[in-house]
Amino acid sequence: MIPDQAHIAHIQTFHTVVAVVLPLLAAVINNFIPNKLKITGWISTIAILLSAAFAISVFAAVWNTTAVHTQQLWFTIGATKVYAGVWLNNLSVMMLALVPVIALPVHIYSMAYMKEDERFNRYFTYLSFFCFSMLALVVVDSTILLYAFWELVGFSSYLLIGFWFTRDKAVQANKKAFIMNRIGDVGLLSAVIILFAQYGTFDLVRLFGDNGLVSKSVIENGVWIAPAGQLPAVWQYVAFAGIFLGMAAKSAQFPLHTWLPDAMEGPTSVSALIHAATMVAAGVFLLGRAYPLFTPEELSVFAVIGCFTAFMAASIALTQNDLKRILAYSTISQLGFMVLAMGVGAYASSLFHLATHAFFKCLLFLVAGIVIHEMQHIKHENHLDIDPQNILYMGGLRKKLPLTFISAVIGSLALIGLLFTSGYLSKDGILIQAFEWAEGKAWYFQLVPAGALLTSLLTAFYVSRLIVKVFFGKFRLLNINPDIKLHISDGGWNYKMPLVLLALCSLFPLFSLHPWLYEHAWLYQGFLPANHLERMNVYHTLIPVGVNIFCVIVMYLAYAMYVKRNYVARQNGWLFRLSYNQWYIDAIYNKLFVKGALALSNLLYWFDRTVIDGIVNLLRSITGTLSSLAEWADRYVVNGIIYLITVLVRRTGNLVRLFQGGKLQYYMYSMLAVVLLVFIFKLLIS
Amino acid sequence: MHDLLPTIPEQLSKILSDVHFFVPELYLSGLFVLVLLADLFIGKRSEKYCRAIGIAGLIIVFFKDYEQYSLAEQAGGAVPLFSGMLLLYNKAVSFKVIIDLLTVLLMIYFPWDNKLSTHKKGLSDLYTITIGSVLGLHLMTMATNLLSIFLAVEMVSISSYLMVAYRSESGFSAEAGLKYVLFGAASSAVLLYGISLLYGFTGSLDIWDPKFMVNLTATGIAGVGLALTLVLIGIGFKLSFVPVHFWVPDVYEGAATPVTAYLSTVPKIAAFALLINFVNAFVAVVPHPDFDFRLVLSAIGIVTMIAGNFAAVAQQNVKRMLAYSSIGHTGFALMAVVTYSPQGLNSLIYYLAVYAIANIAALLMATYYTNQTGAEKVTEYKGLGFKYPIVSVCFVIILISLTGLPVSAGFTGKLFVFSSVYATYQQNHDVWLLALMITGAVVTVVSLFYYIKIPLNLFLRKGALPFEHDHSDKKIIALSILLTILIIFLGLFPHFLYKVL
Amino acid sequence: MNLLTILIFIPVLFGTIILLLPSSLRASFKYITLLATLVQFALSIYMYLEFKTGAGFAGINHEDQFQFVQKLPWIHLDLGSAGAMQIDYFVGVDGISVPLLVMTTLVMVIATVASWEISSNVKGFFALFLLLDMAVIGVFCALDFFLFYLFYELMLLPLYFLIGMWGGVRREYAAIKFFLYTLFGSVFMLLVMVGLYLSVTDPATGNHTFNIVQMMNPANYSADSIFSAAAQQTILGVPARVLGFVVLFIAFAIKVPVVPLHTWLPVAHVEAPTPVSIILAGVLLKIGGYGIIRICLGIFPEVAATGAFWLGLLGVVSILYGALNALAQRDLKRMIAYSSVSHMGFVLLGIASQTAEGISGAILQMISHGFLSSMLFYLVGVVYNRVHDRDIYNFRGLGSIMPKYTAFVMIAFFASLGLPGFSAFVAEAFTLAGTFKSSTTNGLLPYWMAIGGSIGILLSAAYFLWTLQRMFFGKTLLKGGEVWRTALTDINVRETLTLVPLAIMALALGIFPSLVLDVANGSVLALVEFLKK
Amino acid sequence: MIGLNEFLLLSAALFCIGLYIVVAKRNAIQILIGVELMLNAAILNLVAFGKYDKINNGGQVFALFAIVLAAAVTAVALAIILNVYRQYKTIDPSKINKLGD
Repeated sequence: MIPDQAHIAHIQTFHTVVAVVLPLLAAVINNFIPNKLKITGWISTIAILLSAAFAISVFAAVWNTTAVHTQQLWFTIGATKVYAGVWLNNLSVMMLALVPVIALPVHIYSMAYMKEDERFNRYFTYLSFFCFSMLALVVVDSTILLYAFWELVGFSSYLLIGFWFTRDKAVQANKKAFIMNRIGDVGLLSAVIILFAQYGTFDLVRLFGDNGLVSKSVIENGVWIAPAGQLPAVWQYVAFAGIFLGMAAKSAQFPLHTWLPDAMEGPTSVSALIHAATMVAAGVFLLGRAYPLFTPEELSVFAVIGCFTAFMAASIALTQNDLKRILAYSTISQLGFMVLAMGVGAYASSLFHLATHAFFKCLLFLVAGIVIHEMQHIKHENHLDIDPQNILYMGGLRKKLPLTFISAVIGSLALIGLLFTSGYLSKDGILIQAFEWAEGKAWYFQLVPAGALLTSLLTAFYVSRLIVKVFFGKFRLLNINPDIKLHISDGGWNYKMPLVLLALCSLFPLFSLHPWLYEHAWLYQGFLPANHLERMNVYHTLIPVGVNIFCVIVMYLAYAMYVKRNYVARQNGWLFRLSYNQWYIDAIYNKLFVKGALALSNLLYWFDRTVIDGIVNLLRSITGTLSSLAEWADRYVVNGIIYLITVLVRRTGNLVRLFQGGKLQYYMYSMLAVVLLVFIFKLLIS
Repeated sequence: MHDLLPTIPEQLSKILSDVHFFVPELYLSGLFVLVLLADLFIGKRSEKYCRAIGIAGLIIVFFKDYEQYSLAEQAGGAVPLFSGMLLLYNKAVSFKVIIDLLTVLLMIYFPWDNKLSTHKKGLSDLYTITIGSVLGLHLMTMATNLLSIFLAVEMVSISSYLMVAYRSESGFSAEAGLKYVLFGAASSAVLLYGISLLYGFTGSLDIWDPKFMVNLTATGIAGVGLALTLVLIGIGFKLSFVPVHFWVPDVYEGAATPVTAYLSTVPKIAAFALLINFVNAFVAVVPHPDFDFRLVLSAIGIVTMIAGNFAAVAQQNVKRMLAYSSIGHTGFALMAVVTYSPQGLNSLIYYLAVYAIANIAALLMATYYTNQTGAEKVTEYKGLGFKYPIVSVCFVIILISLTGLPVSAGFTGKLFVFSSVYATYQQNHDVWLLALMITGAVVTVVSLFYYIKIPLNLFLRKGALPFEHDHSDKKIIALSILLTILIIFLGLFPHFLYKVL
Repeated sequence: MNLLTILIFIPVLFGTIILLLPSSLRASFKYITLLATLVQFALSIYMYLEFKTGAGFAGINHEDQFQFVQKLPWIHLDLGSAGAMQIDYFVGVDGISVPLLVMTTLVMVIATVASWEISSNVKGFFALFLLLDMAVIGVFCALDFFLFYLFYELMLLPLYFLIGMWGGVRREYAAIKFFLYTLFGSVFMLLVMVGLYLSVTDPATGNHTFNIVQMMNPANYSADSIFSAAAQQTILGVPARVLGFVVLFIAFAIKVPVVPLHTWLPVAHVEAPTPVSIILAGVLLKIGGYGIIRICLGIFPEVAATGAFWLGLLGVVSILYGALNALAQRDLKRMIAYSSVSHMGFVLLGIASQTAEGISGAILQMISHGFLSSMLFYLVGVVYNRVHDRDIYNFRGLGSIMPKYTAFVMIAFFASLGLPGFSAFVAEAFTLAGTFKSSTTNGLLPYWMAIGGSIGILLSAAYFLWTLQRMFFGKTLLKGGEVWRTALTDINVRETLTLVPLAIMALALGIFPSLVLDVANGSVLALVEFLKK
Repeated sequence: MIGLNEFLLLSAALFCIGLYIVVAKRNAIQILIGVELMLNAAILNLVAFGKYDKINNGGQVFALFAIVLAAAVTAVALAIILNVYRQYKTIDPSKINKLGD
């Protein structure tokens, strides 16, 4: 059987590599296609289609069977051999399949969405390049490669956020995104280096695989002991912190989340794929990969931060008016759920939620894209000066965009987590396990499940607000200008097909034939550890039922508030302002870090010009060269003492010349004086 | 008197037998008379002939030097001549060879300077004086008796005064001459007084006389210190170290450029030979307990390096700048003197030789620019590099050598000097040697400050005034190229010169 | 004829041809220079391919393991009581110098192409250029300290004139500053060199030798010599070997440049013409790094070990200080100059770690920076040639009018900020890995230095992205208005052809770092092994 | 009896007077005279000490040489001073300072 297995591994590896490389190939080809020829969309789409096919075949072959690990020597540095290869286990093949499956509808959608853009080809080049990086990220088997592709997805995200590079906001946003991600990258890199120093390898399998080196190391008496070698325990925490930062940056967790809402400046299709479904999930994926590293305390950090992020983002989403921003905050919130799930030990649920979230959030973004596209259409047709993304201008679109509306509803329900949707399955699992985790722990740990529960309700509210404002009521622009013509529709097949596809995937049957028991979901089961606990307590019934009921109530509340106008929210309370201003986090960062760094750099530049260079100029002044240089020193060496020294030194330099006045007898005097002085001095000391 | 009579024949025969060790000097004396006579008899067109005779004669003297060298070798390396008046040893001959060759070079160069060649009385006398001066220099290299020291120094001094003041129609030249002669006369008076004191303390004029050192050691520190200081002032006047350097900038600037080239090189080399002869007597047998020559000369060396180089930085006149730089070089060369080692002596000779070549070349090119454009200040060199590329490139290379950067003879010279000082330092860990080396390194950087001003103006700045195109001076160009190649060659293969020293 | 010798002296040959040709043929000079550099490049590639790797060919402190060796007696002098002085013409390469050689020759080709626009005094320019070329190659090949020093100093003069004659407005100042700075370092190096050779004897001949390889063997030091490790002599109360190390280190640190000896660099870069900037950043800075590895570490290993902390500290300070300064610049070229300071800090940090990863990383970083900084300076030159302005604030939205140019700028910027896939990433990552590892393997550097260095990676993203955003993105807005807009044409074929090889090299080294590492590994391991003793 | 000490004192006094004249007088000829005094001081010394050096008579011989040389120097110096006077119409050294920093 062993050769057989090797054979299978060989084939699966090959298929994986093909699936990964195809988008890269498409990107390379697209790069050389002239702008007039708009065939790049098809090239990329076909590539991702084939890639999806290969990925699914690999998924089918590897899911729930033995993991495949193949590697090849990449380079040798010193005595360390660095390998490159693929590691296919349930986690990676799930991601491997998920990415192209989500990317495919986005590609199709993009062909229509970006049709007008003059840099159409460039767009698909970038998009394919992203797909390549993302696919590679999930399958590679070494920390160094993981880090490499980790940064490359960030880079392609940078390119796509700033795709419309003439827009200042877009460019600001992509710079911010990249730099915030760089913070995470530095963290991750530190972790990679620490792990390398501790274990001497970059191999993920050897580190985190079953019986890997990480699981064999312990922290004792402040020392982090590995099978071969040891470090002070603090470096384990630093490694954790590094991974945390990496995760927080990529998955937009507090405190590094502020880039994601800004990233909405990119094309909406990009937001759907990268900033909702795939790339941002990479942080959670990373936690999944590095799971054995974390100690229970560190896991609770994840739980707390995840919970906090989820709550904070949901509370911000309540008051935002930008369609995409609301969705962005909702993404942050949902990612918070996943991180929370990782923290509470609901490893399987977390990844399950990752998968379901990918579908319905992508769907919602595509919907948003259509809405925005149509709003833009209205704006151009009627020469209005409005923000096409502002939901306050929308309303009553359900009649004009029926398919979009239905998809939106399905997506929203999944996001809220109502029965019969995929979101229900994954999210309830997280809530339940959060309660189970908190049981018996200190009171403040109880805040985690409570916060999660509260967040679910907030989610129900802001999602309802969104749907209601966009699709119900009257089209509000008509209030301002009744002459506006509405020539809008759901769009062609490029729009419709992805919506339908993704909407179907947001319902329960894809994941579980049992509509309300998440434990029955096959994806969930694929990630369960062998020794998991069966459902055992009251939470398993109480929570789903309770949450569903409350959510429906909240939804009605929102409906009542925004359509029937029964209640009017106060818009000037501090809570409102806190939420509306996104908890002021961006402002604080700007004051603290951006301004701080700039001030520091200006200070150092000043230091460089004056002090360090000043010393050098001092040395030059000793020899009193060109007067212009002296002037220079005069101007720049502000320090009075230093200036004094300069003058003094220049004087000494000229001392010799002082005696050289051209008068002969003066020379003789000088000579005599010097000789006598020296002579007397000599006599005195001897 | 009667006591002396019996020894007279013996002494006379001794003197006569020493004469064959003295051939180059005899030839020089003959040459002096010959050139003088040629000037007298040929009349107006004597200039060329005097020059030709002088050069040819010096070349013959050069060969005689070689014979003298082998004679000295046969006689065991060192021969006292004329009952200890002179000491002929192989290094002294090396000094002489260098002096003779450099003088040949300078004799070639003399009439190329427009200012000097337009002197109404012609240059014949100058050649005569030069030959006379060389004779004095020869004696200086060998002098070991206080009398011969004084005689040699005076011989050179008097001819130098004449050379400086040679261009009697020029105010500068006269002024320089006046300063030189008065300063020089005073210095030699001081020297003589010092000598008289030494004579009084020891009762002997021969510094190698055993009783000289014995009696000197018995004398008190104050007396010895005073006497030696006075003597050092006299020698230092020729070497131009601090504090007896004051005459140097004015005299070098005021004298005709070839004369400056002569003064800044050849007498200096001989003066170093003299200093070594003098100092050797004090350190070779037993170092004098009270008077530490190493300390004194090291301190002088350091101060001289600093004073010369730092003062040069502010100079605008090229000749004056080179004058200060020559003071700096004196300080550097003193470093090799204080090693008291044969290796140090070799390094010193090498260093002085390449310094002299480079300095003569530099002044030669300064002459070129003055001839062509009248430029004497650095600022007047603006943009000349593009007009006279060949000479300018040579100038840069020569300056590189003077700074002591590779690839040039100046660098190898510096390397040898440092090596010898280091070798001595390694043995005795004398902190003064270390201080000398560090100062030497620092002033190298400082010297770049002023040397670089010349290439800076030649190449980096664009000239303001358009100069009328003068017919190029092919001879100077050729000689410059030759010297430049020599400098580079010695930078790459120093052993060709070092080995024969 | 020995290949290395040919490689070193080819430029002189061609330079002589240029000097002898009349000025009327000045149009051909650049082609002659290009030919020279291309021949050199081909030769270096050949040597790279022929280079044997493995433990038996590691070089470092084994004279017989060097390759392409030529050793001719040159200056042999009897110094009397002090012994005899032996200077050989001794050239050879090992795994540390070969990659640098290939990089240098390629950068030289690029620099030649970049000098296409030089129009004044062409003869002088190319003659000096080729002289510089020779000196630079010579430095990397020389194994005799005297020869090394000769080449090392020989670089100064051509550079002085290249900057001073063809430079920008403040060229005089820049040239003098550069010259004095470097000279300051090297005169003291001369003192140490003299001390070293007087301390070392060649066991075969008994002469005092300048042979660098023999200086690495403590057994070759005479017992009572200044620099003998056993004798433990002091100079002015400081251990002599420490002093020697410090002096040599300062000399090379000026070249690298290490903060606070870096202030010549921004000025020199800003004022130098584009090809000279390329050579300065691409090659000259590496001579500093190379010198530290070959000479400081090789000759004073035990001092390097005790002083590693300070070296590492200087490295980290350079990284951060350079990056922060880059962030404050308005002048594009100045910004890049400071970024060089930052990037070269990694080299010092890696070397200080004395681990295989760190030193390999440092070598890779040198090579990577060689290509990338050449590219960056070339790119600055493109804009400057067109409008004679480099102020970042005077441009906006160049991406719209110069798309190809912007693409190359992005490649160069992202490669420089350490984007994976490009060479700088592997280099910096392994430098940091080596730094971190050092604490456990040899205990030289504290852990936090690696973290400190990695912050530099973050800062580099900040200044490069800021520049990109400020200058290339957004709506086109130029200080010079329409005049500039017409002047700012996208890059032409020649410029593209220059940039493409650099970009390809940066990419190739990022994907296949083994191109360098395979050659260097043996030597690096030998060096680390040597340092451990 | 006039002893050695008296000679020495006299010569020292002569030397100092000469030195004073050299540095203080504003006339080149006077300076020259000062130099002569200094030289004579030294010569006096030599002759005085020569008393104790009967065998070689070095001091006496030296004195003769020194006198001749002093004369030579004076001759040269006077010629130069004459020439300076032609150029500058003065022989005050402090007024002849075209050369100098």
